[in-house]
Amino acid sequence: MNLSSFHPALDALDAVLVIPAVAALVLVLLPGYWLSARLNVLTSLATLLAALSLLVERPAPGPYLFVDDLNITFVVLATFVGFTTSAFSASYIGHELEIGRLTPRYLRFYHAMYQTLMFAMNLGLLANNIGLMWVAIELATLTTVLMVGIYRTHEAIEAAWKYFILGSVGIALALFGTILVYMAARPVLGEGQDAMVWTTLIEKAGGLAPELLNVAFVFLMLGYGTKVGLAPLHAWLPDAHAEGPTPISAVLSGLLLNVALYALLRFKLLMAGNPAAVAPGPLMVSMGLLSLIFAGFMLYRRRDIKRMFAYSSIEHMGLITFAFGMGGPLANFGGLLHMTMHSLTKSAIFFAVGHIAQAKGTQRIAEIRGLTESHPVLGWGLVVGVVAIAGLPPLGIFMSEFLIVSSTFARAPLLAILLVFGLLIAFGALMLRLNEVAFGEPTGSTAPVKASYVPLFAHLALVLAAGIYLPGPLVAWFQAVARLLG
Amino acid sequence: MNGAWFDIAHMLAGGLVLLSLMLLYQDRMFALLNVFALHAVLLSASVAWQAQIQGAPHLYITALIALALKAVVIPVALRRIVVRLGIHRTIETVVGIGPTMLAGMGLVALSMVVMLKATAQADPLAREDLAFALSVVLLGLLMMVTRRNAVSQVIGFMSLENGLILAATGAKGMPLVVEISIAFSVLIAFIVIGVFLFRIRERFDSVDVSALDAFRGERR
Amino acid sequence: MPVAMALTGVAVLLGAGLLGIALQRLPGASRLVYLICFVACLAILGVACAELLAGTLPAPAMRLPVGLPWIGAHYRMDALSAFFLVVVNLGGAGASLFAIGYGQHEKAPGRVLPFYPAFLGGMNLVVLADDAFAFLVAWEFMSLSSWALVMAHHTDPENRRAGYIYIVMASFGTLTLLLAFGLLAGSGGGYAFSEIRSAPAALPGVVLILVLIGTGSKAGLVPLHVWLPLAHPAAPSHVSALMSGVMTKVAVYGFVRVVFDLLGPATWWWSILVIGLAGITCVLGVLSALMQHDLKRLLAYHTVENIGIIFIGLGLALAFSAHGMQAPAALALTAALLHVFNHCLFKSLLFFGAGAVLNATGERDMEHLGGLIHNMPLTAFAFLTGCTAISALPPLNGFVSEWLTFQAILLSPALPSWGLKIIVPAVGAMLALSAALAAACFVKAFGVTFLGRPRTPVAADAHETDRASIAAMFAFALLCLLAGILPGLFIDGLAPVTQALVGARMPAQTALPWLSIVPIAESRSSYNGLLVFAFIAFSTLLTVEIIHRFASRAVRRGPAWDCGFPDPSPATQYTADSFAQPIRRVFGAVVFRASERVDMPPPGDARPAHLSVIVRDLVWEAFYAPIASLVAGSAERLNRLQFLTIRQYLSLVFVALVSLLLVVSIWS
Amino acid sequence: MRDLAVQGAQMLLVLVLAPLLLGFTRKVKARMLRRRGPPVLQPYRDLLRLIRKEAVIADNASWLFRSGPYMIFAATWVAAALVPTFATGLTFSWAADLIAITALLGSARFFLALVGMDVGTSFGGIGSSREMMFASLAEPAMIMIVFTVALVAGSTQLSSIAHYTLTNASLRVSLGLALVALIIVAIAENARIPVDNPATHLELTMVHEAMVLEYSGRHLAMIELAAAVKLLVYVSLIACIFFPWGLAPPNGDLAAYATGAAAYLVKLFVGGFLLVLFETSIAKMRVFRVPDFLGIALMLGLLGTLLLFVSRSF
Repeated sequence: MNLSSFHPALDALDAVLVIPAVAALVLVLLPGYWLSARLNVLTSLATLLAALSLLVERPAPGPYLFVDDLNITFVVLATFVGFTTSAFSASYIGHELEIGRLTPRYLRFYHAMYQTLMFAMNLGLLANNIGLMWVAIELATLTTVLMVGIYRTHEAIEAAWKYFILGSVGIALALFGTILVYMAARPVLGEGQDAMVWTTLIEKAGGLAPELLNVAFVFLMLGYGTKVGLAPLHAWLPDAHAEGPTPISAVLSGLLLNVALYALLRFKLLMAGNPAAVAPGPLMVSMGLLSLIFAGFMLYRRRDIKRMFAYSSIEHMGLITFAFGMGGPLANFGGLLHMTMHSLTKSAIFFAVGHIAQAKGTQRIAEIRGLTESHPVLGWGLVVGVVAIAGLPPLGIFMSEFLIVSSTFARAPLLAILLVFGLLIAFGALMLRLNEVAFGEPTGSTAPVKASYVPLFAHLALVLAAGIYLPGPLVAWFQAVARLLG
Repeated sequence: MNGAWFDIAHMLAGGLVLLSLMLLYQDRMFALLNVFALHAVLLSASVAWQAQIQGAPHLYITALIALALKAVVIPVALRRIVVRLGIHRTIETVVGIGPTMLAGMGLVALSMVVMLKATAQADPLAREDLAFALSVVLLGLLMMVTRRNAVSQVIGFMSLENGLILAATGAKGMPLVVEISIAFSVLIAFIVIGVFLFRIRERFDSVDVSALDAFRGERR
Repeated sequence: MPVAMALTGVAVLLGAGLLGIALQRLPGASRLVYLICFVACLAILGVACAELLAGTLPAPAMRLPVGLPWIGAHYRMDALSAFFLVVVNLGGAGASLFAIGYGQHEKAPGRVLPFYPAFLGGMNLVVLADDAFAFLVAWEFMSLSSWALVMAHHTDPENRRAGYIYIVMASFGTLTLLLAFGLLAGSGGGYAFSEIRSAPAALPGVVLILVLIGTGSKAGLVPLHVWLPLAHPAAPSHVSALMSGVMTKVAVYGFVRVVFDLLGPATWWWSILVIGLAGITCVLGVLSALMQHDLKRLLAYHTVENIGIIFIGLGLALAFSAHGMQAPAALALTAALLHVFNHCLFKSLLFFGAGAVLNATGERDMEHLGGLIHNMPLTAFAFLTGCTAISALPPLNGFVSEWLTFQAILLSPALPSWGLKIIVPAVGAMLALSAALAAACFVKAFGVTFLGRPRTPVAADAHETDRASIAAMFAFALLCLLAGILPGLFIDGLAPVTQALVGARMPAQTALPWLSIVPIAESRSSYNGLLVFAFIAFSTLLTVEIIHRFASRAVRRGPAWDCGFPDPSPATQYTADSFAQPIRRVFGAVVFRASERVDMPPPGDARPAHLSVIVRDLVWEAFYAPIASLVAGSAERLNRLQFLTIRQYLSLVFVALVSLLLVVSIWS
Repeated sequence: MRDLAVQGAQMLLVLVLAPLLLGFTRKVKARMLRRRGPPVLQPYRDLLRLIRKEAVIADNASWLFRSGPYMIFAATWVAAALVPTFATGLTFSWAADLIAITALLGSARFFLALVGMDVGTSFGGIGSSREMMFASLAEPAMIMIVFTVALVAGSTQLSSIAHYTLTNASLRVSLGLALVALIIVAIAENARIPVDNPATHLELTMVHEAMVLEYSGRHLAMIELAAAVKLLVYVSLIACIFFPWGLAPPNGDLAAYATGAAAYLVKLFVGGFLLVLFETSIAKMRVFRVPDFLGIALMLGLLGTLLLFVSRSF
């Protein structure tokens, strides 16, 4: 009789995966929009609670799953945003159903896929085995591909197709990298399981064959970097965000990118653990900077509001990658904080944008004007969100950008100046569009829209709170993670 | 004894690279499909051989999948697609065959350099395997990049993936190989279905959704 | 515990902002909110004044557990911040008092009420902040809230453009300051000002340039001033008063704080940079003001000019302290800070007046005004006082600070470095020139707006503005007079500041007989505003008395003579543009490439002749237009990447992969 | 007490002498033009007559229009009272230095230009705008002159400057430049030929007269008197700065004061004579050549200052 299997925390760990998986199966069978939407929210909540319980009670690492400071951060963030997004999608999808853009059949599929995605992401985050992690991330990609194409318009299918092809190639590269890591580890850890298990890999990181690791990192960087949406591998991201249902855009920006980033970070740790291997920092820094500046310029010419914010996601992912590439306690802390803040803010923005697009009946920026006049709550919500994402105080992103920029400037002035340049370019574009969209004479329908403001303002409130006051435990925890990241 | 095993494995892997190069200079659709079928057969052979010398029976499954799916089902399916969609039988290339071949040579050389340098202390079998696998992967990617035609891009992707399977099986004692190969088969199935579904005649980008609803038995 | 009290005041202000959100629909809301702001500002003002005069500063710092976790937010009140608190809250109280009346007429109070108190709070926090993070948060918060206020009347596309340029420039400035603090704090992240003081900054020269850009872009130094004349007029008038009269001063505070306090010993070439820029700013600001016929924009350009005057003083102080001449440094610094105070007074007053006019006529364009002195005598009187003060005419306060600046310039031949020897007299000439031009400009502003005959019906039936506004204007007018005739008091109030920053102070002024002021020694120079004022008053009264005793009292009203051919049409009056025409011909041809085209119909042709004037903004053309086109161009070029085929995207990946592999193969 | 008396005497003196100087210049000018010219005391008569006449005021004139003349006159008068004419170290001389005196004259001009625009006639506008344009060049020139002098004498106090010139008088390049510049400024400020013609009402040429066009009666008298005092101020400034000989020392005895007054009279008449000589020898300029004329003054002043900055020995 093995008592440890009844250890509550272990149950929690399993629960984080089991709940969504089961829910997915149930949702496939469950007809009726009302019930399934509720169930979707409930299961997301349950998953969130399970994830939170992991904070207090942490199980010992197993061969397949494990929990440490780093991935618990991601898991909690993912489950939380997953929960709020499910709440948002409940009202959003309701509207889509009314206007007949989606049919009940597809909704059943949609909710099932949503939970599958949750499951896949949690699995990817909690996996203690690089192979398993790879499988999970591929699964997540496939599900999102299907959801992006769910509207079955020409553009949607095209976006999904593009996403699918580029994603598959990324996956392939990532797999090759994984295999190389295994090869590098095998001489040290012997054949079989151990050579693919994180906890052992990290312990023996110093002993792995450095040259192999270098090659492996190239493949992993490109493979998972495709998922993160780093330029020049970003091509799938804007269309996928623009054409899919808005809740999915929120999940993509808020979560999936983070999961891929998490994978990158893991392998960065592995590289950093091996003095003989080439330092991963410069590569991440340069790709991050490239994405940041590139996305900043791309923001100017956008006509579709969701696509614009998708580019802004690329920009911020670049910034986060940059921060982690720089390393050091300040930059890492800034990177973590920025990632959290970005997930919250960007999903909040997509909540707002989703309702706005429904209210105005279009996603074209040119046809959306004077929101603060026509739909004050949504309009000001969008304004706050954009102000936050643009990195203005007192909202949280300012703090992280402050840390990243100032700590960088003391170490590599030139990089910091490039960074500031990119930030300024992006800022100009965002504000330009905000000016047109939120202010001026309103155009289009001014009819009030039935919207759920709770998730939107919950996120914004969190971002604001974080910008003003970070609770001590959170700080200590982030600092621990930052130290972990070196 | 060991030497003989090694030579055979080496030969099989090398043959894969050779076939990838051959894939590169095919300019007829059906010829391409045939060569790819051969590619898959060779892969399954090498996988089986690995299973034999590593004494890892589960690899036989992988070999079987490769044989069944890639050597038989998919080429046939693609052939039917080509016929059904009336795709040009000739393959239009971005850069000419000659330059592509040169580039392919260069890639093979590159992967040799990278891998042989990287895996100095790994056992020779793994080294060769990895080097060949990498070149197969790169050649597959090169094919996807230099061919305008959707079907040949699918083929390119599949040969790339063959390279991965080769690497995975070459990595002695690597867990999850079977699962991974299955996952990849699913992926490829998706792609082929997609090509068929979206009536992708020429370029990957030219998706044609008009058939979609008809296919799903719905009317807008 | 003064800091705690001040922070409480700030908290009250922020609370008032929330109240504004909650109550925006209610009719009495604006009155209430502005009243709260008024009281809060007065309270903070009282605290700061008491601390400054009591000389108990610096008060112990306070650390709140907000902001950067492991640092917290430090707040502290030393002499400098106390003085600027006085400026901020004096301006704030005045603006709030004015707004109690003016705010009633606001069309969309929901877009002003929440942000106005936040704006005030932000400025207070900047002045109180004692670590880099708290400082920057407050700084950017100030920009953000003022941006929202600029966007209050967002339906006008001009205002939207103004708001956009403003927020981008503000964020640019913040980022440069961020870089500056990054250098000051070092990689260890010692963001608290106390740590920065203790650790010498790497590359102080770079820090100075960054800070000059960062604070200059907020204060409106040429060529970073372009947003200012757009944004300040766009906001509601009481906000314009705050932005022009107070926010630019907060920027000056930022400069003084970093350069004189945190950065450590100065180098002489810094001062050349500052003085040169400041001189250009003076002249360009006032000349641009002369070219305007929008009353509020004219005032905004004058803010640019006065910022130039202030920075001349600061630059001189830098030069002197760089050469260890502390007494002159104290003089120059005092001149600059006194001008900060004075400018806050009269610029707010003038914007109040402009607001009253806008409120009474709905016009900002002087060409549509005129003759308001008849219907709005009180406003006219207050506005005239402001004009006299800003034109640096005795016995009002503007003159005192400019006089002190001149005295500081007269001490500068003692400076050893040659660059300064050349540049300082030139800048002195620029200062004198801008003073004279300012007088001309305000003759134009007052003459065209308030004097003459009404040019439009709205101007003809304007009405006097409400009591609260009048009260605010007269309070500030009175302060202008007081600061003009009793400058000694204010100078002595500044003594602790200069003592703390340059280690010296001007001789105690209140001790002198007759309350006259003396920069260095009485034999050199002295000025007695009180006496001059008394003198003028006395002789005026005497003259009036005598005249009315002996002269005939008879007065006959008649039509204007106008050399014999009077024209009833008010269109024959001199307009703002025609008034500025001679000066435009003298200076404009060079500075603005100004050109006039006269389209004179041939004899017998009935159509009216037409005169068109083209005035170009060379700064914009030289700096901003290229940047804008560059960004647009590269965005356009990069945008092609949005429309590639999948194969092309794949080839991007492929190229990336191969090149990285090459790197790896070569590297190891 | 005695100081106050001296100060009062000074104020009275300038008031009394100003019209006399005006009359003198007119007389001399007429003589030079082979005319008889009005009697020297004519200005007094004009003033008295104006004072006795009723004032005709335009219908739309404001309170500023009526109170303006008094302010203008007062400001000018105070400025005059602060310039040492026959004695240095007056009681209130330290109440305002040279810069302040310049600024006082500036405020007089400020109000003059304003009242010029009050009635809203085209001529008033012309006068004001041109006057301010001249001023915008004349004032900086004046400040530069002040700089030059102050840097030489080490003080902006007129008494100290005069004392310096008296004690160590020596020919200095910069002082020469300053003198020329000051003369140019004085001519411009007092609306004399070649900048403006005090004797004409020919519309397009007049500047000063255009501003006061609407005035009559006692108001006009005030303005005329102010103009006269202003002329006196500039002459006495030149006298006090560059030719302070004969000035009575601080709290000297009566004899000193007497000699001072006598010397002052002589200086006035010489100054007036030279002014007229200059005026009659050249023609009036077009308005837009005046800036060049004043620009010379500005350049001279700046040059003088620069020389002093670069080396103290000039």
